[in-house]
Amino acid sequence: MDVSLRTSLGSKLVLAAPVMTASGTFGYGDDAPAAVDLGALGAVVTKSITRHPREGHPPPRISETPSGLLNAIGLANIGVDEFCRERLPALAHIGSVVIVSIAGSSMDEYAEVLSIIEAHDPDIGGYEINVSCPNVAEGGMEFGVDCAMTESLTRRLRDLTGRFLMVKLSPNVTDIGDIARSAEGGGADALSAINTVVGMDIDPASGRPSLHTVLGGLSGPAIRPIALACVYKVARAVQIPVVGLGGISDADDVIRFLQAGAAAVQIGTANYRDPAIAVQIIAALRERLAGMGLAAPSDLPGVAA
Amino acid sequence: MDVSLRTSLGSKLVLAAPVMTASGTFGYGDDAPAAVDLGALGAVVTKSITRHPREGHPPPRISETPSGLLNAIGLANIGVDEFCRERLPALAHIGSVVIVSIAGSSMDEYAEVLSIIEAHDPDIGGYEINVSCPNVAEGGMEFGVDCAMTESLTRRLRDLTGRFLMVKLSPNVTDIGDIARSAEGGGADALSAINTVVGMDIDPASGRPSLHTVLGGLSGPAIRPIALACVYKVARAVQIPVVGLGGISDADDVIRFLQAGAAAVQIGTANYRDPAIAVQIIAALRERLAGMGLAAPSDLPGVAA
Amino acid sequence: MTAGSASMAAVAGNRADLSAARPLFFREQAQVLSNATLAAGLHELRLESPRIASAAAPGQFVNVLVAEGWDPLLRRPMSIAGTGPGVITLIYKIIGRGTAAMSTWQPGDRADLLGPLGRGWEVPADGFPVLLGGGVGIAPILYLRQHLAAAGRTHHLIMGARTIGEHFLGHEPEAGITLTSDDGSVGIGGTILDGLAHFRESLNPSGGPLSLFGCGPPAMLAGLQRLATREDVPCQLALEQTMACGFGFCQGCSVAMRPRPEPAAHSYRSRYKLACIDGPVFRAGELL
Amino acid sequence: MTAGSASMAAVAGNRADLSAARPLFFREQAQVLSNATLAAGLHELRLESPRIASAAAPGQFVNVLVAEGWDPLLRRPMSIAGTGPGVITLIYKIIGRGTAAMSTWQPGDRADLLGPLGRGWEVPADGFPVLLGGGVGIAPILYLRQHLAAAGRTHHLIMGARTIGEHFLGHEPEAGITLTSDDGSVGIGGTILDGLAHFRESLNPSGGPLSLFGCGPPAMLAGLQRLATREDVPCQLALEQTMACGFGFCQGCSVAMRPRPEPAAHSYRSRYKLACIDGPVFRAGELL
Ligand SMILES: Cc1cc2nc3c(=O)[nH]c(=O)nc-3n(C[C@H](O)[C@H](O)[C@H](O)COP(=O)(O)OP(=O)(O)OC[C@H]3O[C@@H](n4cnc5c(N)ncnc54)[C@H](O)[C@@H]3O)c2cc1C
Ligand SMILES: Cc1cc2nc3c(=O)[nH]c(=O)nc-3n(C[C@H](O)[C@H](O)[C@H](O)COP(=O)(O)OP(=O)(O)OC[C@H]3O[C@@H](n4cnc5c(N)ncnc54)[C@H](O)[C@@H]3O)c2cc1C
Ligand SMILES: Cc1cc2nc3c(=O)[nH]c(=O)nc-3n(C[C@H](O)[C@H](O)[C@H](O)COP(=O)(O)O)c2cc1C
Ligand SMILES: Cc1cc2nc3c(=O)[nH]c(=O)nc-3n(C[C@H](O)[C@H](O)[C@H](O)COP(=O)(O)O)c2cc1C
Ligand code: FES
Ligand code: FES
Repeated sequence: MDVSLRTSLGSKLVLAAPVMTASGTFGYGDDAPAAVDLGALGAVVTKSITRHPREGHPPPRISETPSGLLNAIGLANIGVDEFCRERLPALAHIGSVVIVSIAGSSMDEYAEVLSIIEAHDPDIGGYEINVSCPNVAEGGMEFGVDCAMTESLTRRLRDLTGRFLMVKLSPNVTDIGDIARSAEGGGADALSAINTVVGMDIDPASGRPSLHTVLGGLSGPAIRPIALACVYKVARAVQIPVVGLGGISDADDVIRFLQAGAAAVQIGTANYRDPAIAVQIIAALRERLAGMGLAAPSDLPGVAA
Repeated sequence: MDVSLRTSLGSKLVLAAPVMTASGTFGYGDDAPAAVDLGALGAVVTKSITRHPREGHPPPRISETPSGLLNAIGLANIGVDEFCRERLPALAHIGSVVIVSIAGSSMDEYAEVLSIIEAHDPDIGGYEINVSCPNVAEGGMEFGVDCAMTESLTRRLRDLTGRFLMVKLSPNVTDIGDIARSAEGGGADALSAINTVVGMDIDPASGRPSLHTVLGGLSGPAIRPIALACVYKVARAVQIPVVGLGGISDADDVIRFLQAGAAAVQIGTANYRDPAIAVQIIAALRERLAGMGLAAPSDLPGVAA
Repeated sequence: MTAGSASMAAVAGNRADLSAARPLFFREQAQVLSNATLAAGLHELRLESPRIASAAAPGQFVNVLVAEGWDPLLRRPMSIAGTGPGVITLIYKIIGRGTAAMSTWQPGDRADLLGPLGRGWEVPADGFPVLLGGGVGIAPILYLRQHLAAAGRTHHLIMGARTIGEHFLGHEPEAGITLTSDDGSVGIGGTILDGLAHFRESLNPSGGPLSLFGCGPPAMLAGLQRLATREDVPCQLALEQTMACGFGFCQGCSVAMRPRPEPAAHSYRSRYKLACIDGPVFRAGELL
Repeated sequence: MTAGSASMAAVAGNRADLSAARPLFFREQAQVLSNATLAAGLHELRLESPRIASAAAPGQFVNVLVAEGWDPLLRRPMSIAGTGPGVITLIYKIIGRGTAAMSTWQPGDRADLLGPLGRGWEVPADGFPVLLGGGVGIAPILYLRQHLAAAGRTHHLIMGARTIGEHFLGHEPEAGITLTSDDGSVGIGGTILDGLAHFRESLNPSGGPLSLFGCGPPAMLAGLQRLATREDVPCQLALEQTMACGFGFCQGCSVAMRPRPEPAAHSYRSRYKLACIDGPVFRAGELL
């Protein structure tokens, strides 16, 4: 059985495979290890880019939990100017679609970052909007936990670009379906879910929090069931494609997310075990689908079936 | 160093140790295995009791995930009449404080269950209110995700009993501190956090959800960082004592929750590995505190210190 | 890590219902005596586990800890396949991470067990016992056979597998052992149900009353259940329902029951019973 | 489970900065050759790992997979303690579940490694090398010593431990080995810093220029850093920062730097550097 992994996310973006690497877990794209066959990847999502370079939070920034990883990196990144100057030119040639992740602490910052990139008329697949950032103007409340803010941020950015625009949802909300509908209403082409789950750990010997910031974001296999539930809910709430992520570590996990309603997935924390894992997962996915006698991921029956 | 584990949760309840067994993971209290030294436990929280017996959900009801357990038991329980008739008399003699967990699908149901138990003037430590139940009247929205519903349900039950009244919070909300303040405002004596996290899994081979109900509740070590963050936030939001739970599996975990601001903890999923685990954890906690040169759990420094 | 326990901690079991006696079970750090391949895909694990061995009855199971860490989280239920003085035997198939971990255990290693758990076979005084074990479902069947043999009760064993390599006994119908194989490579070609039909025709042509005991894959159990209902033959089936605890605490191992006319004492356990304390052995007639 | 990879997959490393060459690292399924106790609390693991062995330099490390399942989730970084033809040696201390799992590995088992990772020691042409290793921090120090010995460069090794049983070399100051012990049971009584003071007084009384290389517990590193700053002695320190990836992807292993006057090329990596690609070896003077 010949399996085709080609996947479109709406009309603006076609991927070689429904598997990307997740923001913050795979560098900028051009700095990926040479032996990772980037051409096999559906897309690389860059580290989130802000207006100015960010040092990130003081150490400790990471801590291991049962089947999970807590982090509070604090969006350490080179800033949009250096990104455009030193990275963007190379990104056209890495052989994979690049999706640029954008972050900010005010609507203006998001808009400015996107506009600066757009001004370079870059050869990229589009944008992912990281709305899990505290909105300084609104007293630090995250954009992504409020429907109105999500919708107006999305609309503002929508007006600035015709490219593929994906909003990445936070799971730390009462009703992720509501937020998803707001992003769809604001004009998003797709949604990705989920960003990390708020968590915390303490070193029982010292009594100190294991992260400098006390609270951090939980990722890895521990959150896979939470992510899967979010993707299932989001896929039922909206008409646009959903990209699933959260703890995906092998081809079986990819199949789980596709069946829950995702059109594609991203691999995050699993990259830390092996930077080539996403490429391996894509090969394994192809084999699994062939073994099931399916010609394409879209032939997988959904859970509702 | 002589360690005293005696713990008061406000003025109405004193526990022999700051460790209880969690609702739904340890039967009714009188049916605990004989070799579990119930007298060593701080308290036993019963399975949640509803007005009428409930069969629970069809199988499959449970499914294992990385370091976690998904369940959708559906509040299978004997109902309040049988509970009062056949269990309550025995519960006075089990040697441990018993906290009765109450659930319902309407405010009236909660109130009725509590009133029926109160009418027996039972020898119990008090009540835990499981607000993670869909409110049928309000279209299935959970009581515990809405501030106003949480407050009025708490107040309604507060008016029906002078006993210790603890509200068990759901983590599936945008701001657990808000809900905590509502329960405090409604007159709760204490809060417990957390109930299970909404999750889902799929068997990739068959494409079928691994629970009959599709969505279920995630528990176990996987959610410990999420629970710890919730306890930390709740303890900062209210003045009343907080009881922490979620993935606690050993004495180190107990110490983590106490340092995050909990006055006591509950053990849930870990009971499934060994029904005597809570008793063992209490012994280990005593040893750990002695080793740290502390006379009581309250001498543990909080994370803010 | 689970808090360490003494090597044997007596733990009295949850009662199946109010009138029943409270069964005792133990947490025992059993020593691995041997762990060997029994047949293609089947492993036999012998454990020194004196408390569990002396308390166990055919049809009961142990719940086996397979990980030191928290992944996998749950114990793995395994039927007891037989006992000797201070010893229990398990027969298992590698199907996932837990059983793969079990297969690495060496003699001298310790296995953390809870048991004996569950309600086993009831052996009625009448009816000729026919024991039917499919694949790894053979474990509780072999233990029942050991019990019947010790009691001097004649019986017949029918074992099914896909092919000869998965069998570890010989096809000796006259000595009370019928084998079946899907590919016809040994014994009766076909399923266990074909084996049973053959037994009734050739070895029990008089049609004397039988008492059936079955364990195996879902399709086999469903076939047995249909046959037993249709022909009104007493039949007990041992189920393998996913379990979180194994001793009645989690309510996770529910098994749907055939609706009964009379109101049940515990109405919340009339529609669904718990495989771990009401079973794993059920009468074919009560199952939905 | 991580998707299986061929036994050796070449993976080109992340560049430390735009101007630097991109280092190569490998994922290699290394075969355990031996795994033995070296001294009280110290284990030595020898691995056949030809790709990593031939690419490694002193001060670099490997990232070791310690679990098949997902708990623990992360690899464990371990300094390379020495290489032979096709072979690398690690020296480790059991401090938690990951290192406990490592201690169960038997000859013939496979260990899944990523490496060589990190930026190792720089050996300046001038200054007499004094190598200081405290506890398990000895590993990268021994590898550096192997390198210096092979280059025929004289040097002095100072090893610290709590007590004699934790040492595996002899106290032979004249042969270039000074031991220290907290309890005075062997060598110089006191800390590594006492050992260094003793070396400077008795073996280097002329006060010729030194070049210090240190690895060990935080208190030792802090002491060395103070001394190096105070007396302006060239000093490199190998840090053990918690890591999620080991190759520059997670930004988790940040190390706070002393503020510098000149604007850095990558301003986001001037205040914090990454232990895994900018280190684990840093100059004492650049650390905060
Ligand atoms: C009372 C009882 C007695 C049992 N006796 C035996 C026995 O004697 N010998 C034996 O080999 N096995 C027996 N089993 C089944 C055994 O418990 C499972 O094979 C084991 O739990 C699988 O663990 P794992 O980690 O290897 O696989 P997992 O990684 O947990 O599972 C791998 C795959 O198999 C599926 N699976 C897991 N458990 C079961 C199950 N019980 N039934 C069907 N599919 C399942 C999973 O959904 C998954 O798709 C018994 C089960 C019960 C409830
Ligand atoms: C570049 C580098 C090189 C290293 N080289 C060696 C080496 O050669 N030999 C060796 O034995 N160890 C070395 N380490 C440390 C080693 O990685 C840790 O000991 C190991 O990860 C512990 O894993 P574990 O699962 O046994 O313990 P865990 O269960 O992860 O931890 C147990 C306890 O130790 C603490 N801990 C974990 N890692 C560290 C750490 N890096 N520093 C301080 N405390 C920690 C944890 O917070 C926890 O409290 C090195 C670390 C780095 C970053
Ligand atoms: C160390 C780390 C850094 C991350 N940085 C970002 C980021 O900059 N922008 C973003 O949108 N998500 C970031 N994430 C979140 C991941 O992209 C992903 O949403 C999350 O980790 C869940 O997926 P996983 O379990 O596969 O890792 C980061 C995650 C980790 C672990
Ligand atoms: C099988 C199962 C059944 C549960 N039933 C109840 C219940 O009836 N009422 C309730 O308030 N919580 C119930 N819970 C939630 C637990 O009490 C606890 O809040 C949750 O599992 C998190 O703690 P843990 O990780 O220690 O298990 C149940 C949990 C499990 C796993
Ligand atoms: S397995 Fe927990 S009740 Fe049966
Ligand atoms: S450990 Fe991931 S960047 Fe250093």
